[in-house]
Amino acid sequence: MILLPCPWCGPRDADEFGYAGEIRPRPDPSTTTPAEWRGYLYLRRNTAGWTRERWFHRMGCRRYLVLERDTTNNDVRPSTDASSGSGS
Amino acid sequence: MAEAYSALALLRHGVTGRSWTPMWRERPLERGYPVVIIGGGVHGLATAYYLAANHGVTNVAVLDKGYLGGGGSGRNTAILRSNYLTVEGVRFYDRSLELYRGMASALNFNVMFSRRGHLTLAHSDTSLRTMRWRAEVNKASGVDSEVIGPDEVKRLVPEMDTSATARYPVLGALHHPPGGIVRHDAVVWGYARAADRLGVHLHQHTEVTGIEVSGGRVTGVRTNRGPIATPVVLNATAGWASTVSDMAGVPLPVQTFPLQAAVTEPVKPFLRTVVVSGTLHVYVSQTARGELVFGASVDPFASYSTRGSLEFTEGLAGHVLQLMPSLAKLRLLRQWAGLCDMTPDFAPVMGATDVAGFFLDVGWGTYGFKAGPVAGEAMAECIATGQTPEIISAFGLDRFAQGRLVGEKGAAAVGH
Amino acid sequence: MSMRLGPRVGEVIDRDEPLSFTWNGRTYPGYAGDTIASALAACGVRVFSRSFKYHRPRGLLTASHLDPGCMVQVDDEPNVRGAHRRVRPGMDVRSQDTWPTLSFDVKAANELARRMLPAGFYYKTFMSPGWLWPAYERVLERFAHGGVVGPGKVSALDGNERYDKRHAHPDVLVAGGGPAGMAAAVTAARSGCSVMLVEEELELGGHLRWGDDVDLTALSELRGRVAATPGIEVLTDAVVLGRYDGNEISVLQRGLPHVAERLVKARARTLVAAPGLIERPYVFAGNDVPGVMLSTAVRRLVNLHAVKPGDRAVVLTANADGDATALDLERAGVEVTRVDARRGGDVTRALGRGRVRAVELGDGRRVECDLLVTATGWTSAVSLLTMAGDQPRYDDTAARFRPDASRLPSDVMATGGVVGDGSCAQLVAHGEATGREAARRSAQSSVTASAAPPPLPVEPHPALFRGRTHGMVDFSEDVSSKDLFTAVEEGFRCPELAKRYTTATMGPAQGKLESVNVVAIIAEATGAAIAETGTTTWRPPYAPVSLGALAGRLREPTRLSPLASWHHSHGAAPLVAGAWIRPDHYGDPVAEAASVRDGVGIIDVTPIGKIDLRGPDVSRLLNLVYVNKWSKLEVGRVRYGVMCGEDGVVIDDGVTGRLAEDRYLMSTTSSGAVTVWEWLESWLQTERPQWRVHATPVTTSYASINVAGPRSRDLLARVVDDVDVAPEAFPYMHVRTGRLAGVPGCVVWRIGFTGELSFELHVPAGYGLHVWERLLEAGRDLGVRPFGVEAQRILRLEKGHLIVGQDTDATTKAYGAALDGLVKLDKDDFVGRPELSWGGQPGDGQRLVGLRMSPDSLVPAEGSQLLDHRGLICGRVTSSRLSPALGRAVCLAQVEAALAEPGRQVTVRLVDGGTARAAVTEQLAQVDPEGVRLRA
Amino acid sequence: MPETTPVIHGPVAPAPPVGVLAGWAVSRRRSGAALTLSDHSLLAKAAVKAPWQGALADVLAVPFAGTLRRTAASTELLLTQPGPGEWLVLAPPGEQTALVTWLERCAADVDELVSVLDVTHGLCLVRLTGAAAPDLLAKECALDLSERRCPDRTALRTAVSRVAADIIRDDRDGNRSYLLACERSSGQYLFDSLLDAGAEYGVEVTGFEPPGVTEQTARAD
Ligand SMILES: Cc1cc2nc3c(=O)[nH]c(=O)nc-3n(C[C@H](O)[C@H](O)[C@H](O)COP(=O)(O)OP(=O)(O)OC[C@H]3O[C@@H](n4cnc5c(N)ncnc54)[C@H](O)[C@@H]3O)c2cc1C
Ligand SMILES: NC(=O)c1ccc[n+]([C@@H]2O[C@H](COP(=O)([O-])OP(=O)(O)OC[C@H]3O[C@@H](n4cnc5c(N)ncnc54)[C@H](O)[C@@H]3O)[C@@H](O)[C@H]2O)c1
Ligand SMILES: Cc1cc2nc3c(=O)[nH]c(=O)nc-3n(C[C@H](O)[C@H](O)[C@H](O)COP(=O)(O)O)c2cc1C
Ligand SMILES: [Zn+2]
Repeated sequence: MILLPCPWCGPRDADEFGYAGEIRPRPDPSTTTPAEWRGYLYLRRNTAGWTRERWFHRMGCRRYLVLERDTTNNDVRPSTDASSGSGS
Repeated sequence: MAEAYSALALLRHGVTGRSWTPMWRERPLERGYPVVIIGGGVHGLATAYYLAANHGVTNVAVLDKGYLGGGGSGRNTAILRSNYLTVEGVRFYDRSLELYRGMASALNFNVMFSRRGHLTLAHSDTSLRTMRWRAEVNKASGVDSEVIGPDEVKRLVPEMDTSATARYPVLGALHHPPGGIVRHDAVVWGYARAADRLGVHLHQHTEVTGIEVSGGRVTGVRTNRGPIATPVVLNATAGWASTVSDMAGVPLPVQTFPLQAAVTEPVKPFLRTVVVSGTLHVYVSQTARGELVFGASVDPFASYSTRGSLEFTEGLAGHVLQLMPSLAKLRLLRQWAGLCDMTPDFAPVMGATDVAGFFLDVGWGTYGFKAGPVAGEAMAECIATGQTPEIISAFGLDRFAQGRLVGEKGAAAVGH
Repeated sequence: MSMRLGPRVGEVIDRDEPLSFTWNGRTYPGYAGDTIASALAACGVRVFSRSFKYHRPRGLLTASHLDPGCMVQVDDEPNVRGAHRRVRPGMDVRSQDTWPTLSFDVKAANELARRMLPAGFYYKTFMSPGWLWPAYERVLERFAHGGVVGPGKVSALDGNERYDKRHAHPDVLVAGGGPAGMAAAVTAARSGCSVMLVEEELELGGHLRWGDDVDLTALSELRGRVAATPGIEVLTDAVVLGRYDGNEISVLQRGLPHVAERLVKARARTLVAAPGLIERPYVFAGNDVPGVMLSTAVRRLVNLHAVKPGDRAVVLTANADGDATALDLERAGVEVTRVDARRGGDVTRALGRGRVRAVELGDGRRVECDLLVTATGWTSAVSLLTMAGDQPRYDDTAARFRPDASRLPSDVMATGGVVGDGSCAQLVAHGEATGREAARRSAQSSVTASAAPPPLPVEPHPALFRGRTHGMVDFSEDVSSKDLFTAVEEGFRCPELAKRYTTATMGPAQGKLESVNVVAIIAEATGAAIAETGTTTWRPPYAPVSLGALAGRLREPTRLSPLASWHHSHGAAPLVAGAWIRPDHYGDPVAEAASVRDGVGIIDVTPIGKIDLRGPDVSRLLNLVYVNKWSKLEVGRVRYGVMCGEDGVVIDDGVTGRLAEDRYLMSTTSSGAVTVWEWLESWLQTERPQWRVHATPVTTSYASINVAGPRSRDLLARVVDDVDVAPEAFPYMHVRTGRLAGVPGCVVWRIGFTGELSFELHVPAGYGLHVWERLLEAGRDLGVRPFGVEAQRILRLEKGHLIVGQDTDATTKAYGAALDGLVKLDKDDFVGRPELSWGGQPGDGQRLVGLRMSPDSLVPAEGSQLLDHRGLICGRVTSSRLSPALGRAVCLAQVEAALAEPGRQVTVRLVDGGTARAAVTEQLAQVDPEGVRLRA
Repeated sequence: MPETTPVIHGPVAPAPPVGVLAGWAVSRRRSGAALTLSDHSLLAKAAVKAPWQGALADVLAVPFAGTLRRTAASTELLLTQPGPGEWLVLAPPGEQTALVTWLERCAADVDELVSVLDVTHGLCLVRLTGAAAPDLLAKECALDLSERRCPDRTALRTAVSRVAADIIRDDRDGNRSYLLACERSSGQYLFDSLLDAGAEYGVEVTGFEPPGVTEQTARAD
């Protein structure tokens, strides 16, 4: 089980978290076009390498976190809280 | 010319001690090919074979960065079935099963297709309802598939705990008699040998590092062994599909997830059916060698790592023992992982793209081995004729931009 | 014929504790401390199994855990390593996969056809006629090589057959309790680390245990240091199974008092691998005849178990261990012929079948003997290191692959024989240096590698893999060097392909014994160097591990309502709904439904998700996540809402009530409770962090009871303390808070999922049972009865209320669920809006409709398909029941939009293949479509 | 008004003999075992949410991941902050009104969004006491609960027996002791799971022993 560095709780087993996927900017829904919106919904960069993604620490601080992870070997870098951009 | 295989040939070789000719040859990498297929898995090889066999396009190169079948094709649990949820799905996979049934003689290679029946267990009324839905779609499409009760499950799998007090009681199952397993490596080798005999070039340890596109058309690929000029490139790289598509500038609705599997030490045959439980995230079959082959659902987060995890084996064992408590002393021998190119609707992405000459046969997720033959047949036709065959018309990339996803999502959980 | 020797200095058997057990039905003696194999060998048994393909008789090869020749069935346990497992009194040991007996095995006839059965022969035959293949398949299956499991053979998990797990967090975990490992553990512990020292064998000591007096002195000194050092947890008869990401290390611990086996899941700050060397077999003709053994096997048998492995031995030696073995044998009274490989000596063939009778030497001599010992080299036990990313490199001097520690992550180190050679003192010193460095790394918050201990010397060793003849390479898979040559010839030049074609290294030993030989022979066949040929991939587990141990104690989280025990004692049929166990019915769901239509019933709906929402921005949140409008919801009112995903697909529904200015209670579907809450949090934390809202899941703070039926108000009136339930005071779709049956803090919603007048009571959970019983008591004269999920399903279907996930699927958008009226596109933003604004065109996708069957009493199975006039599938029945209220079938169905108009006819394809007609109904509701009853 | 005061049932079926304490059906079993497990669900419990490091946080004065004992509203309270800006406050049985009132008063004094929820019924709370408690928990929980990483007065949230739970290290008389809180519906499962895991250490169930709360007359259930 990989360990994820929660900015609040410290390193925790990944199964305490929910994976919310790579971070994608949400187009402005009032001006978006079908093509752009569906790109947002379905297309993924799916990078083999370092990615920025969101995780939810379900069994811990209950915060959404922003994490950088190398998808080729699951190495991780320190994370931040999704809303404040900082942790403890 | 390679010789044909038969019992007689075995006998002849045995008596004379004469050696066998290679199943495929190592050939020089040419500067250009009319068709370059990236990915030497079942999809790439089948496409090459059908291009040559059905359309006379023989001057084809199949490039693989590793060894043949080293991707998902060499590490999948080899479960074949056609009891899908949508009409498109059923028709498509049923054609594939048909090709599998005739494969040994078509390829003159025994792929050991074992028709042993496929059971998808229902542990809740909800899944029972989905089973019924699937059974009815299957039957309406002429595919043998029926919902059976716990007693019948017990008859097919005596080890199964079908008691009503189980934490996840077996309320019934979708039984699909034509389903089964195949020797996955044999399928890869069979296609490779047959394609090689028709003139296809198989280049192992040849990694594509770039795709040349000019004026909206593919003009060539770059590899670690030098450039190749080509007007047609097929991306058949499954788990790596996004990395290759990126080279052509075609973004995909794909996320790569590891899928793990494991085998036990061999024991005497006792399990004659393929058993799948979506609720418990496990599927199991026993091979002719006696080992049990297990799979589960994909890892909970996207990754290109195939190292595998401990929790996978823990979860797997717990779930298997809930189904068959008598297996506690059986030992797990090896675990491994492969990469799955998951799409939002659990259906593949096949056909042409906006980049002329760049074709896709990706999005095979956890279920693409069984589709190898039909996908190869259809992609060969698509490439050779420039027309999208009817059987794959539902699977085009443009469905995402149009918001017309395939309904297979409904029965997603653990399919195989 | 006893082969038991007199007492040895280092022996592990207890001669004061004799015992007996059975082998293939016959009783044999042994001593405590014997393995199954040593006890049998002491009685002169030489054949323990038959080989996989050719059923050749097999004897001991390594006399250790890895021995491929000694896999046996013990009681109900298959594939037991007989050369590792301690024999116990009364054990029932049997040989596996032999028929009729071990000594006369019919399948040995395969050997005759051996030339026709080369590697992968099955790919080349049995192809025609195709219909015969299933019969061939049955024949092939008979060759499955292993023990037996199945009903009646393997017992269920009970008593001391239970399995267990625990977590551990050692600073340093040392894998391997040989001299290097012991030294590393002691030094790390002395540096202040918590250490876990894991040894696969039954005692610490590694190779020292079967060594000479000098070794034994070193052994007892090291064991003494381990025992005297605090902070070391020693696990013997425990094997490190794998190293995973995050330095998670799995260890299987055996021989414990409380459990059969225990899986230890250790998160080590630093892993020190000290697994030593494994002696490799030599490939030549007849190398699998019983009586051909490795030198370590002989030394184990002689020095640990006091067993004489033969009377006349030939020892092929290429190293000091071989020389020492010859001396050990001589001391045990065995006549020894030495063949020194360092001086060109070689063995070309072992002759004999059930046992060695003679050996042909390289110089043409033939020596009569009953034991052939080979000491031709080592394999580094690199598998744990490769799991950590190492890629071992072939070392020409040492003639073995050695770890390339440069690729190791900083939290993994290696010491001892696995990295190099040297005297015992040098290995111990290396272990100490490694232990010290491991301690240093463990103390850092982020581990960095610094000075690695100075390398161990590498002693030259002749490159002996295959001799002049072909022989067995993979003993458990019956793969010979000839097979590998054939594979290469046929194009399988890459080791990964040759492995899969021949199955070499795919058996129970997983190549720990034979992978170097496999690589060397492939290299020989392809003409490449060993170094560039490379090995196949190592994978966990290091040693096969029981499913029981991996599973541990079988427990699945289960959620219970406060009323669960009441349901149980009142005959409720359990319905497994995810983690919840709910009452499906109490015997008669139809009567239960009828009581709701005619009088009053109560149902436990505790699993309904409940989320407490507070703050000034709640209504903005509701406007965002629901498709309908929420800004104008007044205090005291509830509203039904539907949530969609960003793709417009319906994900959940429920009612939300406004309890106070800034306080709301949201309800969700039972299965959606957790996902909806996380969904709200994701909007609040990532997209709208400026909004001031607190969302707290409170699902099981309350027992939730729905009181439904025309008499529900009468009943409720009898239990409320301070809530006015009169129709004017408490209208439909309103919420009140107050005291019920003496219980403060209750929330009451007037809603109507069942289509009847009904109230949903949310009662502080600890009072749930009290309120439930009060309702039953107070309503006795009203005929109140509890109803279960099935009755509720009937009722809601009569009323045409959809269930998300049943009447919708993962592609159903809001309008496909007949919720067009609810979707308010004039809101500027809500989740799903873009898709819903583009995709709602008539004729697009499927729609939820009601169906009227003809004949109208025909109840099609849920999941039945609908066909259009061309006979093509155009939809499906999503819900269907016989309505007790109407006496006919009531159905909901998803049907293509073009057909979703009242009165349109479709064909229903029935489960038995027959068909029936059905018509799309005017509305979804079949009972009280005007909604008079729930507004009563 | 009803004639009898209703009995409150906790999430864990009480081991016999059963009595009533502060309105709750409780086990009156007393065990002297070295490792004991007892249901503490009857304690008054409040969940508080407020900005992390905000004004209320200053008032409550318990650090994130820590605990604090203090007296307020004339009862002894155990304050914990197992999540950032999420407090769990415990008070003796029957004191939930006083507890919530006090917290709401604190909230009224600060200018920020605060929610105070009475979760007395919503959570299951058990206490595990004895030197072997960390060994037992090591079977059910992946976190390092050693003295070094989880000293007395630590509060954290993690998975125990695969259920999300707060672990509050709250030693008693120098004896290792942990309070474990999970949502109520999983309480029985968690309790059984701990008992099962602890069998090899001889864990026994013992009833709740209150400091300073008047007992009502026992009523068998
Ligand atoms: C554990 C597991 C179990 C499964 N079980 C089943 C099952 O039971 N039934 C079923 O139907 N399906 C199953 N699947 C899915 C199935 O294995 C795959 O969908 C299928 O094998 C895909 O085949 P492919 O030929 O498209 O791709 P692959 O076999 O993955 O081949 C892709 C090839 O592309 C090569 N490649 C990648 N990038 C490059 C590059 N840049 N240059 C050159 N070559 C490149 C790779 O080396 C690889 O060999 C399973 C998958 C896994 C991992
Ligand atoms: N292999 C040989 O016979 C050989 C050859 C040359 C020298 N030596 C001598 O052997 C010693 C080498 O010392 P060493 O400590 O490196 O090796 P060692 O072989 O003495 O000890 C290694 C120990 O690790 C254990 N082990 C291996 N894998 C394990 C796993 N996954 N989990 C748990 N335990 C595992 C083994 O059972 C063994 O007891 C020196 O004294 C040296 O002189 C031995
Ligand atoms: C259907 C199937 C059966 C397998 N059976 C065995 C087996 O009996 N023994 C074994 O060692 N490996 C077995 N494997 C696993 C392979 O050895 C290997 O792990 C897998 O192909 C992945 O390759 P890798 O481990 O080299 O990455 C099997 C794989 C599959 C797909
Ligand atoms: Zn956290």
